[in-house]
Amino acid sequence: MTEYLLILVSTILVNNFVLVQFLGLCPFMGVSGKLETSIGMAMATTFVLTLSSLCSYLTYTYILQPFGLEYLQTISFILVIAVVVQFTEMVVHKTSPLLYRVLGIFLPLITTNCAVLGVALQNISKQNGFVESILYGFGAAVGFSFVLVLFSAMRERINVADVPTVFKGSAIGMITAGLMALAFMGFTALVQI
Amino acid sequence: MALLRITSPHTQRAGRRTAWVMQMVILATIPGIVVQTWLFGWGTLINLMIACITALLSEAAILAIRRRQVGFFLKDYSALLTAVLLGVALPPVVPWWVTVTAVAFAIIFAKQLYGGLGNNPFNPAMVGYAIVLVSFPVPMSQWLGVHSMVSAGETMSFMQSLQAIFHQLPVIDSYTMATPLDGFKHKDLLDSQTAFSSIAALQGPSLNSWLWVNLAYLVGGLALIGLRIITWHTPVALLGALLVMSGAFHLLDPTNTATPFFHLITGAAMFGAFFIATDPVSSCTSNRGKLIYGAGIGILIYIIRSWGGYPDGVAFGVLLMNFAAPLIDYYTQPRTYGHKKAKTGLKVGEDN
Amino acid sequence: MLTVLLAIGILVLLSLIFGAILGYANVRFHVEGDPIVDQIDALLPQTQCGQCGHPGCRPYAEAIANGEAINHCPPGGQATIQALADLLDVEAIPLDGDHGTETAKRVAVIREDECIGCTKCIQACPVDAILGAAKQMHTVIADECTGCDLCVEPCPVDCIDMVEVGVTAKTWSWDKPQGIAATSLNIIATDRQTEVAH
Amino acid sequence: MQAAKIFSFHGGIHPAENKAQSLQLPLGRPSLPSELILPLGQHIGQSSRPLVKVGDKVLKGETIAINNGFLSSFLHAPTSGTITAIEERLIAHPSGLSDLCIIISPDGHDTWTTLEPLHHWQDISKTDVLAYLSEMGIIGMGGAGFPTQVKLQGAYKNPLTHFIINAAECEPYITADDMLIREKTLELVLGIEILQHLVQADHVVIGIEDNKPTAIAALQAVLGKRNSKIQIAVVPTKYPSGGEKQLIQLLTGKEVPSGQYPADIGILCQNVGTCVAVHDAITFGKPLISRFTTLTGDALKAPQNVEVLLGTPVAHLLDYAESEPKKLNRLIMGGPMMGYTLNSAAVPIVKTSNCILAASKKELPPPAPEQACIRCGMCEQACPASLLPQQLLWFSKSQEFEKAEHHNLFDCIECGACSYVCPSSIPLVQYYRHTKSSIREAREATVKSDLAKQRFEARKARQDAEAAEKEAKRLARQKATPSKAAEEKKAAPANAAAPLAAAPATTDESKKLKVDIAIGKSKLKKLQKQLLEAQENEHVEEISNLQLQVTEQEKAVALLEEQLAKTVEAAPIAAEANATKPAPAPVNDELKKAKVDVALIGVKLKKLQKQLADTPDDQELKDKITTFEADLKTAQDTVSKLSDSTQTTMSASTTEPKTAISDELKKLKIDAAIAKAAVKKVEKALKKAEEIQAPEINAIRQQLKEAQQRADELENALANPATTTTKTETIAEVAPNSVDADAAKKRKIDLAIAKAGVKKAEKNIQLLKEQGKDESEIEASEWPKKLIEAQEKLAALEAEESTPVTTSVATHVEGTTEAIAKSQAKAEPEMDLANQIKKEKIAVALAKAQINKLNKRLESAPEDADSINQEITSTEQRLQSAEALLEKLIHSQTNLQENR
Repeated sequence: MTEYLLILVSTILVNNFVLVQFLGLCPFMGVSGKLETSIGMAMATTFVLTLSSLCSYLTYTYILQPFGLEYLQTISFILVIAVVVQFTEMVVHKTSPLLYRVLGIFLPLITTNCAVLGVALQNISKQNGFVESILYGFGAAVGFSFVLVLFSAMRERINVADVPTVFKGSAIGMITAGLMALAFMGFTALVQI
Repeated sequence: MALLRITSPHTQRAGRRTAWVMQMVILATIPGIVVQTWLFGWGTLINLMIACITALLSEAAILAIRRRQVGFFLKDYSALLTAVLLGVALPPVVPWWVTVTAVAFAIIFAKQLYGGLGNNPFNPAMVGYAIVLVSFPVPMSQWLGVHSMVSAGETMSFMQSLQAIFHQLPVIDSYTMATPLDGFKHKDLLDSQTAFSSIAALQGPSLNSWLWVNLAYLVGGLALIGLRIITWHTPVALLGALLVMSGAFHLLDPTNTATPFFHLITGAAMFGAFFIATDPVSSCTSNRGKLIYGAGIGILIYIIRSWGGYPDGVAFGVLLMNFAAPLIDYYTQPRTYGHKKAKTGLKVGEDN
Repeated sequence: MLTVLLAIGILVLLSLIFGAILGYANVRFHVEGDPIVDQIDALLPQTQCGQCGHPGCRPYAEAIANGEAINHCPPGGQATIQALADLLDVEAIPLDGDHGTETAKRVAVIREDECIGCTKCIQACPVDAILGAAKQMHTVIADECTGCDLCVEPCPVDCIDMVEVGVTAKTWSWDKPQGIAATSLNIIATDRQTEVAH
Repeated sequence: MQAAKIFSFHGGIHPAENKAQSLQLPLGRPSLPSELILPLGQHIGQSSRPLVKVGDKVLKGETIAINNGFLSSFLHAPTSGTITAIEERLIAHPSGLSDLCIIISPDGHDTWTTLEPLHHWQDISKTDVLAYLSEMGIIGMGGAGFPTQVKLQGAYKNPLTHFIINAAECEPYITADDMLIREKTLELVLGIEILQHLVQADHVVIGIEDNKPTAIAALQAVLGKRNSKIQIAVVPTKYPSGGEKQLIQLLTGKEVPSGQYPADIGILCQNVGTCVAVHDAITFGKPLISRFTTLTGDALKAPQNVEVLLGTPVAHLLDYAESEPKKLNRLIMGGPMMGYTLNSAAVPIVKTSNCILAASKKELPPPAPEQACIRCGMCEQACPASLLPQQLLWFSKSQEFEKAEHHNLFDCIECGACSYVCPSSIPLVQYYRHTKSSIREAREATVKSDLAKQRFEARKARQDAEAAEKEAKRLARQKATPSKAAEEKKAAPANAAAPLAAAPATTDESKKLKVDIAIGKSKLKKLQKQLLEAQENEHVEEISNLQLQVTEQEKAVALLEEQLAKTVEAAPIAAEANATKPAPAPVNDELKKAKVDVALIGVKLKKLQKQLADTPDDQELKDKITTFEADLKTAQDTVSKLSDSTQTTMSASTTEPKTAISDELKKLKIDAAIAKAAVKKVEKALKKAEEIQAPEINAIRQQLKEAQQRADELENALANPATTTTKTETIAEVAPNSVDADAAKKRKIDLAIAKAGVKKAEKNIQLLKEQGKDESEIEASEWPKKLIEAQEKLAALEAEESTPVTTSVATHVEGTTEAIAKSQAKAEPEMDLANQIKKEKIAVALAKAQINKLNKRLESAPEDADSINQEITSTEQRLQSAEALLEKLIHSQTNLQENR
């Protein structure tokens, strides 16, 4: 039990995918302009990341490993992720137009989120089990969502600030992300796994 | 008859301008500065001088580059305030370039790049502090000890301080010792009781010196509350959360944790609660928001002190909560007159 | 050789399975509609002036959805461009001068004693804001007029003026204050003018 | 009398009171100024409508403007004198803009008009009392100027728990209410009692700040003497406790829900000034013509309160209070917290002006430059509405309207407390005002663009439908042509074989004629099209040639139509003749034809109605529909009659068709629309006349009033669908007359405009001459042409004027004739005449056009001036003769109609 909790704390805070491992920076910078959209993105990512880490675990364990085709993991994970994302998008579009409106264009964007592939690959390299894989994916997603939402609320403030012209937009966003990463260094050595 | 045409109101409360607010906060740090100088020597004052000069120069330089009116913005005293807060937060004999780096980084990156006063999302002083803490951990951990405890048996003289800061005092090690928090952090496998009896930094004189420093900042902070420059919400929430956290864990595991009192009187607890966390620009807006914000810092301080990699967590706690402040603001709006409930979040179009 | 074949086989199999899933989902969960055109249309000012080169606002909305530049709408001006940029998540660009310039809000006014009642302006008006019958004097319903200029050209006697809507005590509003230390900011015009907010 | 419980509200500030200055001197009464300026919009809502004209003599208290709709108010003359102007003057408004004002020049006698107090207010109905208050021009004197009767009416929605009298007067400097309570304590209490009688609240509470001890004592004395149940609630001095919402919270602990009124939670608030005004109106019959105003500020040597007549210019009051122009730096109407600066001292005192603050620079120094917001939160502590002012500022600065609204920007009462405490001197209130108006503008723009979109789409749909219909018709015609031709061939010999006007022959003939007419018409159309094209391309010779052709073609068509009418007319006669014999066949034919007519008209009617649904404002369509409906009725009647006759072999009679009530109603609607249009037109004429200062302006105004009345009447009639048949009929009978009257009026206006036009043209020519331009230059300018045109028009109008009724009837009939011609409906006896009239009209129009054209030519080719001028004269002669003929024709037509 403690182990699972530690996985969560580790992925959310200490080894945060965005601010510590610097994965998934493109959607982090791209969709953090508005709070509403970032919340939508956060929800979509959480769902897809959890599901895809589960699916990639299954693919790896039950298809690749038995045939000794571990070296195909990257390409097959990409396949898995793409399918999960597409399928989720279609289902959500049909079943809940409201949710689809909230998630909107973010669902397909997740395909390009390297954190998703990163989680799948790290699950393999860390030799996580079934539950650990899901928790690891979920924790990573929560960590991503957490900083994304906070960052977007902050960016709304920065966007109306009197930032020098050359630093407007993404430049100041990167600086802010850097300062946030600095703040996250406070969690260093909090949990060792 | 040339009549002035402006919008209402046509009158303003006299005196309480932004510059005045900044001046008052600077003045309120004086008790703390005096105590620090008295206990740890002239280093603090020299640091302050270096910090102030660096701050003014870097602020002026950026303003000049941005072609703003340098005089107008320098007169708001905000750069000086950042310098003062950093000057007292850095160890007294830290080399001069550490101070300069910290202050310049704080002013340029944490403040002016965001557009100057009022626009910075992070507390500049804490950004400066964190950056040197992460970059130069060794000089940052060299706090002077009280003279009765260090091997030199005396405080540094003014000249010695100067030498230590600008050159390199060969015997500096004989004046320094770990802070109580540092000492407690590195007790390793000792239980609390043994640690308090065996580690030098956790002895009476060392603890007392930090008690004095914290009391001095408490006095300054209370003065600020009295002047209505800050409200009680943030400091009370911060100290309360620290108290509750440390109290709860001390009750659960008294052998390995320190008492709540220890947490409140060591490190930058009071300084952080009254001078850093209350920075209005980077903190929360509403009273409810301030309570959450303060409590968040308190909890983070305890977590980082107890389990993290750094002995004191004020800087990181403040930065992390700065990070969360805009979101907290969205969810802690006060209930407006004529509305049944307070509005939260951003749901546009919803009304009550 | 076998490994290669196996690898290819597994990949093909995976692809087939996933393709089947997606194909099924595409049929099973098919949804109609292209709401983006509606969203774009809602942002356009609906003057139906045709200055963008399209006969009306909706055609231009469709054109934007198909990739036309968003800066062809002078009546909407920079505000509309900004809104479109936000919606489509593209860079806000300045108004294209070829399609006209942004002007203050105007309405058409017919000089009624010169009107010969030819009904040409009535036919030109995209929003039916002109009243009148053949050989009868025409008049513009000012509340309905979008100020699109389309009636000016067809008038054979040039009796239509575009009149700027003036400010009265009822419609007047306070200006936006000049901002921080307005007097000291005059010299740094470049710093503020060139920036395009996001 | 017991002490009331006091609650408190969030925020608030304690600015320096500065109330003592203006209480040093007793109440002053300034002398009459040289002129009184009375803006028509002194209250919230529609501006009042002036009742007086320039030059009128008015007595003190006489109504000079009446309400203009529900949310509006009356205005009275504050003194006796002469109306010298009704014009735009600077008004007391933050924008410094002008608005329409009535200017009175006092005669110095101050003679009252006859006052009619409402003595038995306890006995008469409350509605009547409210109406009386409205006529007395009473509005809320606290600030917004909400018409009092409207507010009281609103209070009837819910049973009232509290009736609060606002005497808090929290703004610094202002002491007008304080002085009013001291001076008119009894009147105030009586006024409150009257209002309490009207609203019947559970509790009546006077809310007053504790910095007015003298006023409190005076009130207590009077209330004690009268053993009144009215409570006095003394609230601590804090700005803005005098704000309606804040005072309600102070006295009741309740909050007015956002977006609602106090009446919704059973509370009514009235200012003390309003209570006194109510008392004066009901007890003495005095309308609201004066008010208490504080004159204060360091720039005045004698700051004091004055009872001042409405309309007194501020400059007059400044003189009265001995202002020092050198010291005067800022002139504020209202208090220092919410008042607005004045551009000029020429603006008048209005019903809501409670203070004139003439401040020196030292007293109210200019604000420090704005600094960055440091989110210190002082504004939040001060905000009485518990808003987050600094957040609102950020959203306002970045134009994030949705977020600003989400943060309840519209609950801001603009009290200025946040700006007052802001350490960075940010003009927060101005940011909020700007953002609020931007949001409102954006909302309006959305509504407008939605409307435009709707209209555009409706138009497109209509055009598509029309195109589709045309296409369908074209196809149908293509199919029908061969069979029709065969039919024609068949008919031709029959025509030749039947020289007598036998019934079947008549039908055949009429058919043939119809075909001819159709062909002629299509030719005409083609020619007209060519003509139009030629006009566009400016082929001068072609135009005249084509015009000639068009006229000829028109004549031909008209001739054919005439014939047709005669033939059709002959048909019933024939039927009659045949009726004695058992001859069902011709009647059957007749019946068939009538039935076809019915069907045809019905289809057309449906189509038109559909069009009308698309464009409900199209007057032409409506006209057509009515005529069609009438035709349909006639045709149906004929059908029924004919079928009757076949059954009973009785002779068909030509009784006049009975018009259905629905038709009457429709007609009524049309009349109303016409009347409205007339009103609009007259208004426009009025404007124009005002522009050129024509002498007819007053006449036009009179007409406008009448036209408006007419329109109102008609609308009323329309609004009552439950009117009995007889009523509708009578109204319907009246309606055409009114249309005539309207038309006559219209003519008069046209005449006036034309006269003005002549005058203007003459003036301009004169001007050109004065400028030393020689004859040719003048000739080349547009003015001579315009002069001639205007003279022509004038002459024509004057000619028409002599027979205004006939012409109007003609216009009325014109639509009908046109429609009949188009629908090929059954001929009426006046068909002939109508056709002729139409023809003549066309001739007149053509002649006019030609004159225009010639004039243009004259302009472009001044060397041929002589010949062209000759042509012009001859054309003019032609025009005149045509007009004369037209007149005659119309006359005879009217006679005919009257005879029928």
